[in-house]
Amino acid sequence: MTTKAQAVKREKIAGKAEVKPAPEKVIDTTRSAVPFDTGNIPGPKMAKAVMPAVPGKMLAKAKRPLLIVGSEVHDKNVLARAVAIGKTGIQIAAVGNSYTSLGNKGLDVHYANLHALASYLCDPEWKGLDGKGGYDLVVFFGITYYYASQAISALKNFSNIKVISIDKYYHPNADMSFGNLKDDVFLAALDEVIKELPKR
Amino acid sequence: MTTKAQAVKREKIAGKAEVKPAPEKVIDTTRSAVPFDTGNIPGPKMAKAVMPAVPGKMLAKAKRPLLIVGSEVHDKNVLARAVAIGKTGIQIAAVGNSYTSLGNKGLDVHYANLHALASYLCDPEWKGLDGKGGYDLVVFFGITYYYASQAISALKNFSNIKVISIDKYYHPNADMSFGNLKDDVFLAALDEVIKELPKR
Amino acid sequence: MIVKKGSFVIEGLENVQINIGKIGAEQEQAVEGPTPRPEVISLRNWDYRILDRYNPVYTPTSDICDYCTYGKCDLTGNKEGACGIDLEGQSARQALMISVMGAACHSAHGRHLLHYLIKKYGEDHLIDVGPSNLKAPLTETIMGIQPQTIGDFLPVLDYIEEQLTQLMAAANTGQEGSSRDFESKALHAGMLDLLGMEVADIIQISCMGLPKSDEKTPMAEIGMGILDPKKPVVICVGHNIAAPAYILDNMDRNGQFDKIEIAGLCCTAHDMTRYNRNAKIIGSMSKELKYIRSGIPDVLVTDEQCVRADILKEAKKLHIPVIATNEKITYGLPDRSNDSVDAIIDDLVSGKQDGALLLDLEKVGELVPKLAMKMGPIRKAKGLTALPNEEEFKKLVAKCTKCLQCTRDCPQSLPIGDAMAAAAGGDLVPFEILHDKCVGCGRCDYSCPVDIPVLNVIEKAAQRVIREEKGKMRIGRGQIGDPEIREEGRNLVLGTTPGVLAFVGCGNYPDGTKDVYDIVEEMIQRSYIIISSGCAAMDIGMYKDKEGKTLYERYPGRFIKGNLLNTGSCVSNAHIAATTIKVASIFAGRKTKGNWEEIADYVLNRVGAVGIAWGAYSQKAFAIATGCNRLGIPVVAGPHGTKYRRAFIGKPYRKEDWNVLDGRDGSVVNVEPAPEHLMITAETKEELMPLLAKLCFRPSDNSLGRAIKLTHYIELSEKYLKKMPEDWHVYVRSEQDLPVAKREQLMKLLEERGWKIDWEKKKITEGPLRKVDVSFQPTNVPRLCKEAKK
Amino acid sequence: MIVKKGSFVIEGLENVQINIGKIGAEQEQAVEGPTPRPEVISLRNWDYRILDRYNPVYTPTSDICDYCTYGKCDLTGNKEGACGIDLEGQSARQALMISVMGAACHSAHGRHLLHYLIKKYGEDHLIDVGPSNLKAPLTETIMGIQPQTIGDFLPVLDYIEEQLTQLMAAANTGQEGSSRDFESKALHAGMLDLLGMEVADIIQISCMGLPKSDEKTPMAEIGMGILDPKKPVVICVGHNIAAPAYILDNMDRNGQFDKIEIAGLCCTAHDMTRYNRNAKIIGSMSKELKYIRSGIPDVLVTDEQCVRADILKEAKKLHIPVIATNEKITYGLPDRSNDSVDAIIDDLVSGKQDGALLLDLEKVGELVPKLAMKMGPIRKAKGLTALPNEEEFKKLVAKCTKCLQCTRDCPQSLPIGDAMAAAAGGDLVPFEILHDKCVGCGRCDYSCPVDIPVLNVIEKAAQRVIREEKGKMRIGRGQIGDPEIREEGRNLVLGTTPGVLAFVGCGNYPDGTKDVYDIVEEMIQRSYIIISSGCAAMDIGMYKDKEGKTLYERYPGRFIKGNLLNTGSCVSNAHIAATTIKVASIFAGRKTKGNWEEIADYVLNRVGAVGIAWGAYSQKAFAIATGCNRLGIPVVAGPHGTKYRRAFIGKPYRKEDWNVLDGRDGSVVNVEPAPEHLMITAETKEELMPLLAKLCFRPSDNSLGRAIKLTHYIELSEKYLKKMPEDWHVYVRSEQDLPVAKREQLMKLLEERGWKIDWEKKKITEGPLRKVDVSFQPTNVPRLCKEAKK
Ligand code: SF4
Ligand code: SF4
Ligand code: SF4
Ligand code: SF4
Ligand code: SF4
Ligand code: SF4
Ligand code: SF4
Ligand code: SF4
Repeated sequence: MTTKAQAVKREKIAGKAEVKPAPEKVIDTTRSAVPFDTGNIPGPKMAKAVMPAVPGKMLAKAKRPLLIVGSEVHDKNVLARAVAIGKTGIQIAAVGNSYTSLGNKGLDVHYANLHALASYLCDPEWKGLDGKGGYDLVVFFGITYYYASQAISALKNFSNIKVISIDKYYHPNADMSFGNLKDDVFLAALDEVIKELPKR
Repeated sequence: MTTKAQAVKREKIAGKAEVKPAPEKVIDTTRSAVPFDTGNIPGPKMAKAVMPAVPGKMLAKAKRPLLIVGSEVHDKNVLARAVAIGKTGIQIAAVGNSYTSLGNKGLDVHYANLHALASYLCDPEWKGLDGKGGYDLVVFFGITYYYASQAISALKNFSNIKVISIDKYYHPNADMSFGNLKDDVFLAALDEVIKELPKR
Repeated sequence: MIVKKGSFVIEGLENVQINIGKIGAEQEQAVEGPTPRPEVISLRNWDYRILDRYNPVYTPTSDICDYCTYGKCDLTGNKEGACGIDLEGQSARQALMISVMGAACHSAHGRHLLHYLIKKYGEDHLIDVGPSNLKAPLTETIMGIQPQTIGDFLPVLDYIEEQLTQLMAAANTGQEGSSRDFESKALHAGMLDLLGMEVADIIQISCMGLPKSDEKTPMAEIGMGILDPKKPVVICVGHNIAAPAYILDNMDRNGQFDKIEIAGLCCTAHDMTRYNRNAKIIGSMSKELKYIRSGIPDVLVTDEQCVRADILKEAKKLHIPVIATNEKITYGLPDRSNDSVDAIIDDLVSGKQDGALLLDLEKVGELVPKLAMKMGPIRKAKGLTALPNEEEFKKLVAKCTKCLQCTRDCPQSLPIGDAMAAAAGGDLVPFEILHDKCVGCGRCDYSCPVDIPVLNVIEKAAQRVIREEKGKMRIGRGQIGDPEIREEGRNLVLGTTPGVLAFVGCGNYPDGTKDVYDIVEEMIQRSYIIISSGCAAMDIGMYKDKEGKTLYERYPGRFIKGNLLNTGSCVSNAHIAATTIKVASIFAGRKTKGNWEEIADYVLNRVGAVGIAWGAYSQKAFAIATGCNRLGIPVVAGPHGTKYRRAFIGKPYRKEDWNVLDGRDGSVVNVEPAPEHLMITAETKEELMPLLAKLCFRPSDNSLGRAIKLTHYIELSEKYLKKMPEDWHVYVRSEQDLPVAKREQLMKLLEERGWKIDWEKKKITEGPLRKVDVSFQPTNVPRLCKEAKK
Repeated sequence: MIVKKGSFVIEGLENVQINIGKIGAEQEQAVEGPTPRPEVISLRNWDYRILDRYNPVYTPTSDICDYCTYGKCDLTGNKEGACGIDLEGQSARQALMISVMGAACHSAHGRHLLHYLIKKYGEDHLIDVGPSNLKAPLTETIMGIQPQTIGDFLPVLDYIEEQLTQLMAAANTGQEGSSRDFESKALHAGMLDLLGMEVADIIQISCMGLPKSDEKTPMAEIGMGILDPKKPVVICVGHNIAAPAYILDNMDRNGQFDKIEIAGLCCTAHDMTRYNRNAKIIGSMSKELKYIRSGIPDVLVTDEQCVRADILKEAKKLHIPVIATNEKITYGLPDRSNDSVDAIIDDLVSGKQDGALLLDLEKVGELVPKLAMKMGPIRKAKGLTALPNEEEFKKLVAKCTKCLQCTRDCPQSLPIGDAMAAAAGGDLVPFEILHDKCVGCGRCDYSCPVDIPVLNVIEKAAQRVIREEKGKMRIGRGQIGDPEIREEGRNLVLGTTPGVLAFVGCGNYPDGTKDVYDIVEEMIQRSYIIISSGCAAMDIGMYKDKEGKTLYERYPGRFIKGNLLNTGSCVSNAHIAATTIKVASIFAGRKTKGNWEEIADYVLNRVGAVGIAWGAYSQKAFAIATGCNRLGIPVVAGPHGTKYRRAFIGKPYRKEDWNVLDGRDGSVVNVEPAPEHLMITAETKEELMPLLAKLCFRPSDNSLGRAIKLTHYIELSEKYLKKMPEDWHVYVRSEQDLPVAKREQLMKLLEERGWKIDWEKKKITEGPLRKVDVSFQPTNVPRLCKEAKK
């Protein structure tokens, strides 16, 4: 999985396979903070590259955060982290085909179409996926790069919601993002995000 | 002159006025390396922000460098630096109305229209302002910001010539540039560039 | 004296011109609706109805505007630029521009064809599209006229061009300021696009003997592996049949079909096979660079649209002469239209010139086969190809540093480095998979810091699968004839055919061409009617089942459930949209002439048709989609579709958005969100399929229809997303709407949701949004209500 | 029986229509050149001749393309995108798009006017433009016809719209691949733009009583200080006279000119004053936001073009109702065209609605004065304005942190922070200077982190100068009549009038509006003919000399050296270009009809005319410039012009580029680079002036002309750049070409350059590029040479 991993998009998680532990080395998620797709330069405002603790703390502090996860989540290692975040009680929007991996795991997970979701998120009247109220923070990973980038572009320009990418690609349209990460660093970064979250 | 200084564009240098000496403080010309005009984001390739010694050394090393100076050079302090560089024997293209200040100073200075000059510089057959051969390095300052930016855009995309901005604005289309500088830092930076040049 | 159409002047009365025309006939053509020849503003009320429910969603690719010299203006966060436009306005303006460009493309194509066909066949050449009274549904609905001859389309094109100029003008700096009105204008452009396509296809069908609503057109061969590369090979690239027709005629006359291989790339391929059964199809636009690099073509003929900009440059490297035949694409080539064929051939064969612009199509017809016969042997002898040989290949793949640069430049972010590594280890499968997903754009070639010609390496590695790339496509049939509509219309409107799915557009798929095959196979087995056109129609024919049969061979081509229809090239798209008009007219007796709003309202509320442009890349595809939207047809694009920057997405949670009127009395009725969106994207095919099923619901569906649609919606969601849809219940009005097999189970679920069930009577007593009402007449247009009419 | 033009049908012969038209007349209109109604490709050879010498220079604003969903593609360093286009191609494609947009704007404007005028005056309304036989020079040259009635322009607009659609199509992804051919197409669009403008202005002149080639039109008042703000104020914004004409007529009928102030902003202002002398002019587009914010307007009427996108939003804040009268700009306003005037007024006065879309122009005429009479007192009573009062002002300027953010967002990078500081210290002068340089775009308002409404502060600070802003402009005259050409043509062609300088375009000046005044004053004193139109024509009239006189008051308006002409609004630009055709036709007897290449060749080589678009911002200005370029007229823009991204710049050092043919025998002659560029920019006015003088040289100049042109070139360079030009000598062919006063001195300089001088005879014996040859016939078109004709 050195790339966007189309090959594994539809792989289902093999429940029994072992989840890779986070490597022990010190990581820096602010390097290579250039749009993963070379031409994806939106304008003067581009995401601040952050270390994992930042989104972790913001998630922990947010009143009503939403984790959005997409069709690149099926890799067992990545999925395990998504589940771990979900287990802390954070609501998940499973976009694309990610529900096939995220469903039936006891999470607060809702299928959503990302494009429609972006539209709803821009509507201050929207009451959320469960009708219980809007979101103040959106965090995402595991979504087809350009697709995520376009959806976030709507939020960036037409909403007041903070958007943080914890994906392995630098996402210029988010408010904060990791740089482009190697797989092992990516997993380690997710683990560091998880560390900041309150246990449930 | 805290801004682009339209106000002084046409001021002629008052020969007798004293030229400000460079301040003694340590300067960093790589800060605020964002396009001065907010919307001036050209694409993924943007100038590397450099300290003054870099262009200085490159100028000193270049086989046939060209200094391009424009209509914002008339401030006596800025002009003094342009003259100092010119005195080291580097050829100057006086674009816009800058010849009014740069002429008659014993420099190797030629009037040129910047737009035409950009076009000629993209032509590998061009023999230079004096017919003695093409240039391998172009360094500039004192040109209306957006005008310079557009001209350099031609060089960036359609020529192989290295382009360095030593202006007080960050120029994304150059290969290297200073960040956006305050006036005193700007003058000090020019002085540091000059330090690297061989005396004549 | 037989008076014929035409003009003449009476001697001595030089100022008097007598035109014999259809003045009488025109009187029969009473306009039936309020908006014949709608101006920019005429259908704005309808547009507002759409836009109020299906809100434009903007996903800018750039936060900066550089339209004028005040700029570049930073509009981040919806700030205003120097002209006062904000990012929303600018995004809507871009939507307008893209629609106008697309519409201009098809209309300019139609204009070119019409000039040429009138010159050849005369203005009075009759329209003949097959067994239909409603010959030109879009023309009737928009223009309010019923064209009889190809000359009748002249004012239609004049109208389109006038309107497009008005719209283009509105996009200038300092013009329209409202994003809503930019969208209304974009919808206008989309409608004009449908009209332009209809003109283009009807005239070529009528004059050039293309199939006329023929459900049983023969199969054409398709694929990169179908040609005999030992023969001289002529490849035509583009969309406009005019030039290839001359070549085909010439080859026919000279009996050269066994001597020369002739095939098309992109839509020209469609029309070549429609015109002459001996033509073959290489594939969609994605194959252009790949096929040229293979070195197989000996002559390239270009016309217009979807022709790569670097064709001349690429062809030149392999000494393949390029004959440009249309003034829209001239490549800087010398205009040889007035030179002798032999002189041109000499210059091309000798390599003195790389190609020629030849606007005299008769000469094109004469020259191309001749040139191919000369070039073929020369090029084959030299073995010209861009692909590396085995040894070079090994060296190249070994060079790769896995730097990811190519992946970052690749539109599909393909894992090229991994495939290089695998190939270095002798495993070519990753490259074979990559070949299917690769759109052949060539950007990777520019990326590689160690100068690996990446695309060539991919193609070399995929030779095994390429040789097997031999499919079949049912040749484009043209329109759906009135009789077929008459037969199927009721099923469609009542919902007993679950829906019409139109697979259209280009090959910029998110995950390879096979997706389209997989989706079509799934949906056709579920009895959806599948219509197709353009590159999508080609890609559907590229794959085979275990028995070696393509979908076209497995499923018949009638407009009836479980059939697979190919209308033809991109301009044949018009017929798909027009089919919904036919349903409204033939099945429901709606008046068409000049009656766009009523027709579109009918389609939106009653015709369960959905367009799928899974790989849409072009401005044209966007214009078509926008035109379909104005006609009330929802469209889904693949994830790349977000880069069109505007979608029309409904908000099911806003109840008030889903009020319609009951045409019987004008009363306001709250209905389910159906169709939920007008233009939206999905990330993967698994997400797409249940979405399609959902978008087929319409407020007018009866119980049987609802039950069928629900079945598929639920099953597809469970199959591909592993879940029951969260909103299936909104489409239920009574227990009759529940699929019989699952009725009990579903009623339990409804009870859990708080619905009241009378378990004895097996009846839902409380819960649904509204009751079943078989004669409900949903409409969004107040004036169409009986009450209002008084 | 008097047979009139028209159509009728004979009873019982319903299929026969008899048209009485100009069939006879048409026979007189023999096409004289090879390219009537040129298609996209027809003038490509001419374009190539231009492009080979004046190479397109691209200065991209973005290295990325996002035209289609394959993108965004990074094209940095001229890489190819996924469709095969490289950055050069993409830049050229943008040039095409900009030209097409501009041309569409003017043509759509013309179409709107023609519809309206034909409805009002009939197709047979005769063209009347003043004392000219050559009534429509561009129409003749391009279409090959001589229009007599306004209806004759119908096919002209059809032609333009058809061609624009073809060009727009060519800009799609997958179409044209050659940057050179994109430019040829852009030049075609530019030509169509000139044609569209001519149609628009001729029909309004002919039908609406605008001045007809009148050198002595009266003066109109201009400026932000001219209106009496105590009266109700109606302000019309845009370009299209149709709606304002109704308002003016209505006010005329009701004798309201002393009760209501009515004035225009942007080109509508030009045409309002041309239509009715009671109308006044506020100024160019730059004044829109400023004037609205002042709160003075009580009603705003918009039509089309150069209307800020935020007008409704801004007006709403100050309770100024907006009446939109054109379907191109509808602002999302409710369409009230079918409602009663009183009902609409009620809704607007009560504030129930912010504005209305009113496409029924008679209603506009009735409504607007009534509305103004109602709104005026209400609004004045409330003292509505956006400007801060004294106290607020002080607080605001004190808040500024000098953060520079506003400067970085300002198109002119104005030193706002400094002015704030000065104002805080009581010095308003920096703000007064700033007001002149500020284009009133409002971007600074969005920038300020401490929420200072920057533009309002500027305007408040500049109240003193604004009150004094009262200039005069000579009302637009329309065409230059044939008699004037007959008189002046020779001077122009021989060079004894140093040149025609056409000041056109918009107000995006690099350093304030006064530049234009300064430049015009300098050049008119040097006997150049100054023609003007559009916003530039307004800005020229805004400044006064010490005696309080504007340039229009100081200099007469005839087409003769040292005169200052205003043709009128933007569409009157056409007449400036057309003037060069008139020179070719009337003075030199060149055939015009369908003869573009020969005419353009004549202009390029012989007519010393230069366009100056010092503040050009719009797509229209670019299209006009590109059209002028195709006609052989060089254009210079201000530094913002580099953001158009393409220029046509000559390379004087490439000798071979400056070969022309001698029409007498077809021999190749190497000439001086004249004109040196076709489209270029300058950084400041000091750089501009000598450049203008230089660009007036033509290969055909005789000695007297050369001497005059050299005088100005040298003097201007010495005056403004403090140097002798480095290339003055290339324009010298003999000592006769040297200005008498400086002859000796210049000969010495030539000697220093290595020229041989016979000092006794005071003759140059060696040095010049070529000898004097009074009957030299420079041409770039081989077929125009006598030799070739054989
Ligand atoms: S069109 Fe408007 S937003 Fe775009 S560059 Fe021009 S002024 Fe700025
Ligand atoms: S040619 Fe294929 S692999 Fe290369 S960048 Fe394009 S899509 Fe990707
Ligand atoms: S760019 Fe070249 S070296 Fe880098 S991964 Fe791709 S093929 Fe390998
Ligand atoms: S479907 Fe798309 S790529 Fe194919 S021919 Fe049509 S527009 Fe071109
Ligand atoms: S038009 Fe070409 S360069 Fe532009 S985005 Fe599309 S593929 Fe890329
Ligand atoms: S309104 Fe004036 S000062 Fe403000 S940004 Fe625009 S031009 Fe600059
Ligand atoms: S942005 Fe505001 S605070 Fe900053 S310099 Fe401008 S006016 Fe002053
Ligand atoms: S000159 Fe420019 S700003 Fe003025 S009206 Fe014409 S196009 Fe608009």
